[in-house]
Amino acid sequence: MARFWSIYFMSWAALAVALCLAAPSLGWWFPDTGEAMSSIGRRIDGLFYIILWITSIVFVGTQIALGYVLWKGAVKPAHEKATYSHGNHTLEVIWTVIPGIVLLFIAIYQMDVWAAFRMRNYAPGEIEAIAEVTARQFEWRIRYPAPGKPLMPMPQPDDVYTVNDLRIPVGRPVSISLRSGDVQHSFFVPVLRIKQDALPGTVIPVWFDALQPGSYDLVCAELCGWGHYKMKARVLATSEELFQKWKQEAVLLQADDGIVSTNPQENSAGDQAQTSNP
Amino acid sequence: MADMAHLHGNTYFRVFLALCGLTVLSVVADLLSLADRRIIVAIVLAVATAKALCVMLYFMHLKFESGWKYVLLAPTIVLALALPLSLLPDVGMHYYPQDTRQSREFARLQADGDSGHHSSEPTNSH
Amino acid sequence: MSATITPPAVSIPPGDEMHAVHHQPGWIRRYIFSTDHKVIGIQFLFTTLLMLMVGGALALGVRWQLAWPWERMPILGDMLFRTDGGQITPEAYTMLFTMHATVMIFLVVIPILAGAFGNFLIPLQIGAEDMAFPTLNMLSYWFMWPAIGCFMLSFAYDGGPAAGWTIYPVLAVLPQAAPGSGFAQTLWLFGLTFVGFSSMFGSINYMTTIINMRAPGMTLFRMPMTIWGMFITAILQAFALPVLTAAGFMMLADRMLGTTFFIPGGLVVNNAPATVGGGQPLMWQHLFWFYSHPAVYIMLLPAMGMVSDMLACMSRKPLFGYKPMIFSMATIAGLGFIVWGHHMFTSGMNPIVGMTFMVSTILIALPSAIKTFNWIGTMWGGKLQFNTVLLNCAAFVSMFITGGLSGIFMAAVPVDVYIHDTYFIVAHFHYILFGSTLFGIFAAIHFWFPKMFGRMMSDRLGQIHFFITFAAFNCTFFPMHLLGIGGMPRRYADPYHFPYLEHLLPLNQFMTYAAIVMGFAQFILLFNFGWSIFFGKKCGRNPWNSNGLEWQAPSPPPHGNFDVQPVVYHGPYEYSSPVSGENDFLPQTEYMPRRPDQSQGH
Amino acid sequence: MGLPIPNSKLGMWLFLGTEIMFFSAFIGSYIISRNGSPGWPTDPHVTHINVWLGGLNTFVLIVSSYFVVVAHEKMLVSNFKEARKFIAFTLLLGLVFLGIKSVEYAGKFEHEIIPGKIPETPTEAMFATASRLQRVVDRELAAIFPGSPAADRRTELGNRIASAGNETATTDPKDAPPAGKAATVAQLKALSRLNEAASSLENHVRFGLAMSVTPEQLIEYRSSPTPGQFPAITLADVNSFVESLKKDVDLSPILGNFHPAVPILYGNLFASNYFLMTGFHALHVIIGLIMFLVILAMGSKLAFRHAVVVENVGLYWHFVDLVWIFLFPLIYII
Repeated sequence: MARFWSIYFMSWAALAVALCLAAPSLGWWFPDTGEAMSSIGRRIDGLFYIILWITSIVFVGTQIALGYVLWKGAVKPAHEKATYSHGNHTLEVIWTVIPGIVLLFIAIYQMDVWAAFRMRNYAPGEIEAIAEVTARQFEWRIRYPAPGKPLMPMPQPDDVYTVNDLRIPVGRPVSISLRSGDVQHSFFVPVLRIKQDALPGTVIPVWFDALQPGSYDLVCAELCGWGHYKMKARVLATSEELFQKWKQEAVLLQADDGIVSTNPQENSAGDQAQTSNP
Repeated sequence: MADMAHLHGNTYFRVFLALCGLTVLSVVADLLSLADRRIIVAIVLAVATAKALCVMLYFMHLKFESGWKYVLLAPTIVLALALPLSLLPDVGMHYYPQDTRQSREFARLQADGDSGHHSSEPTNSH
Repeated sequence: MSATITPPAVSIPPGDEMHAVHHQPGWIRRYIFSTDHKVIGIQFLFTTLLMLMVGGALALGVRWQLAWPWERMPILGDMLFRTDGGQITPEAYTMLFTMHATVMIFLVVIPILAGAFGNFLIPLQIGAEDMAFPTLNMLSYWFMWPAIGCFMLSFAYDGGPAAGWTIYPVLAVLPQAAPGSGFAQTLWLFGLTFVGFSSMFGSINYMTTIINMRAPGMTLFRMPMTIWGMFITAILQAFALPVLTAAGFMMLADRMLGTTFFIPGGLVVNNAPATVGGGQPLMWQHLFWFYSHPAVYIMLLPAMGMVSDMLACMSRKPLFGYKPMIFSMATIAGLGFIVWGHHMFTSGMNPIVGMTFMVSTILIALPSAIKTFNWIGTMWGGKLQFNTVLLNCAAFVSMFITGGLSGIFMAAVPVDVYIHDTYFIVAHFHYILFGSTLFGIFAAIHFWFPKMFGRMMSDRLGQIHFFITFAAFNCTFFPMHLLGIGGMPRRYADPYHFPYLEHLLPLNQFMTYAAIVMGFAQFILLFNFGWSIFFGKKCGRNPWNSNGLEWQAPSPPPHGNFDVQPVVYHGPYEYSSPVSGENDFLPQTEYMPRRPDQSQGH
Repeated sequence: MGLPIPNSKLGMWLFLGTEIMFFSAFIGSYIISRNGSPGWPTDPHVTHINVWLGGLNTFVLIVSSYFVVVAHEKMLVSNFKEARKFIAFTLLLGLVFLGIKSVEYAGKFEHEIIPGKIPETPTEAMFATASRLQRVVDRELAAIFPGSPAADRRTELGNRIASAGNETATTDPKDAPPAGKAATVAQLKALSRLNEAASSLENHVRFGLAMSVTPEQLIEYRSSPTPGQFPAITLADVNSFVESLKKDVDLSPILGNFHPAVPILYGNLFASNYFLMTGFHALHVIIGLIMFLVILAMGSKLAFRHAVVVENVGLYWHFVDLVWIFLFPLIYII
């Protein structure tokens, strides 16, 4: 029975590793293609894989060690006494220093990504915000400045509004002003690897970029009430021209007083921006 | 308890007088209305610390206790100081701009500041 | 110290004689409002096992919704949500995971470790008659019941508290923010306050007892790791818990007295008038995590200590690196106070502060790694007794490795930005809190059961229980890592209406099946526990041939614990010592001749 | 094995350690909230913080702390009668402290320095003054017509004034309203004037128009509001309006204690912190007083073995004093 148990312990670790190896091909990995669609996301992914490698090696090593000592204990002859040892000073030093170095490496290595994400590159204020995203129960309200104008802290008469539909130009860093109208929410775009809580009473600038045009899911990642799960929105990344064009038309559409426009292009262009980028 | 045997009523009374004097000092510091409030803050906090030390050392007999007092109090005091200090960068100073009724009102007051609307500024006129 | 003590000329008399100075109180004073630490410990154990069932049932509710969203839940759903046709509504779902966490953390894990095992073991293992303040000890148990009452009563109001166990403002402060933020949330906060009082009484008691009531010869570095774990836990609790209690009072005042500590001005929640405000919600998060991160170690360190004791005993080998184990535990506790910010990397905190918290968080992995290596070192070359206790302890080590390694991902801030509030986090803390702590608790129940009731638990049933639980646990929680990597957020009543999460449904269903199996496997434990109290094999004082002082007392120990005042001559880990002759153990009360080549452990 | 101090004293010290953390959470969050709120109110005329009362309370606690150590000293020399005397003094001083504290609280309540109710902007202050004035009217009406429903009291007032001119109408005891506060006709008329003034103020504040705007203009504005059509109301307008009411001879007895609302930026957070910290401190004072009562209740049974009890209670009391030593400068001076 003892041998069975040591094999039992080793097999769980083997299964865990096997599952992790198989997971990407089964689709149980990062969403969509598995690749981040923003430049900062790619760096985060790179960091993730480095940590994954390090932890996998440690995991396999320690689980094998555990399995080994269990196996040795299971096959130990009945008459033998256990080794009498209170510890080993050298070993203690070794297994303090080596993990220490590895951990220090991880700590220092990832500082740069964090600094790039939140402190150095495009620090708040450095790039102009393209929109103000206000999270509320249970939707995202987005306010864009009128074409050619900067985003003002307070709403302007000619601002453009959308709900649950954030449009950004592709290929350049953009920034949004994230706010909350009621409780705490979190702006989470899994494919872009962006997450930032919307803190009531605070305006938080968040910068990111989309490397390819596309429609990316925007979800809420901080419990905000019973409808937390249904704060479904999208980030629509389009080319710069289409983005500007859409904004122009949105202004017209918003100013429209209900009388049908005589210009057919005016109404269809908004959809065009949407459909041209699946 | 034998440690406290050499403590006399006299010592206690002297400590008591010192505490009273320090209290008067902090009130006086407030009434002086110095130009720089930071000096007042520094004075009164120093006075408070001195008073606290007096109470702890003599009234609470810490002066006569053995080493355990350090083991107990050092971490406590470090934690008690570290708690507000570590909250300071986030809550005490804002990395991200505030946008509330109060912050807008404050901005308005600041903008009106030149025309003399100091409704909630310290006046030191008491 | 040991040089001055000569071996005593006393022998332990056989039988279960009462300690002369302790007269037996009446039935109610003995079993209900008892001041005897052992009875209080067992009271805590029964209560927490009951609460474990409640918390488990709530967890199954959560799992059901994730596997078969919006479908009628048999049994549990019919009981709890009869008005909704047994279907879990989104409000009910938020209540389910909030209360699951609340019950498991505040009513199961913390009280079972500190309350049940702490109470039972501390005086026995240090050779004291009882706790320093027996009445306070009784109060600490009886303060649990108002807490349980408040938590359970909160179910009755608007479907229970629904702001998560972290009760972040503004959601938890303003009643209009969610159906569950009404009176249920106030009751929840009262429950938290009562739990706080209970824990605070307990921790002061434990610290005083451990500092002042050790048996002669029981120096600090002869204490078993269990005591060290309990001691450090008590310190953590004493210094971190008041902050949460204070913050809890602030939130209660915000809810009931109109104060505005955590409410910013000008919020329009659910079309109610704009808030008056002036406060900052981020402050709650800081104050909350200032306690609740050390609380993670409060939920782990005692289990670490107990597992160290049990592993040494079941390997018949001294604990590998006794002092490094203590120092690493102390380091974990010390660092535990300065890592709370890693729960808030995405919360809008100052990124520079985030960097500091990141470094301290990564550093805390180091003492954890040292402990893991020492446990493996303890088993290495040991004469392993493959019983339920050892299996659960080995599972503790294995799960702790897994949970610890997944923690590295969270410590790295940029990676945490992605996996924060996803199922990766859920996987991580279940590996620590369930995988580590609960397996440690299972082991401890089997190990100290003979001392509590004078009978053995069935090892065969214990092994069956372990076999199923271990497999089902990993099937339930390991795939959660993959859900998290897939970007599935926590606390979603229905993730599948997001196209990018649709394909995770089968995986969730598999996990739910495993969770159901795991839930039902616990009945084996409960049956084994209940049956063995009355029909288990009777055992003597020291069924495991263990060294600790508790095994020198009769089983179960009488009021006053020891028949003679024990005197301690060496550390608790002298297994297979060459000086012990035929036996492979040497109780702490037995004199150990010093050998010139011996350097540590005495 | 252990420390050379009794369990109870060690336990007390550990408990005080937890208490330090408890109060440092309060004090810490006060400091950082204050630091994070630019424009925190410090003017004592606005916050009604009285440094003299605070200083007096500090003195009271210091004296009581001194008495406790003297009591403990007397215990050690087995002079239990003296010890009891000094504990009784301490108890008394604790009560004095609470008394002074309640005077301070009463002052705060009078000026409505109550968390969640303090206006923070001039506009909010104008609304607050208007509604305070309405509440004064309600209070007076309730005193005169206690039996009538609140909604009917204003009509009743009109009836009473009308009937006062015609004495015969009130002779029928069946028609007489339930007896309330006796009021002369002049008082009733003054109250009626106040009622009208309050409604007028409320209307002007609601539409944001200066008090000089006539009721007719108000109606005109209401039907077609144009920005800048009439002068806007300011806080100074409201305050001088209230002052003019207070100068009215008939109204001054009613409005003697009336204070127009003053906007206090971050006043709610200030009041929250003030009441929470001093409130929890007062709670600790009360618990300490109960402990002293328990010791005093032992009466002549007080013996040398209780010296450690007195010492522990003393330690607790010194801690309460310590907290106040920090609260005093933080709240009253800085």
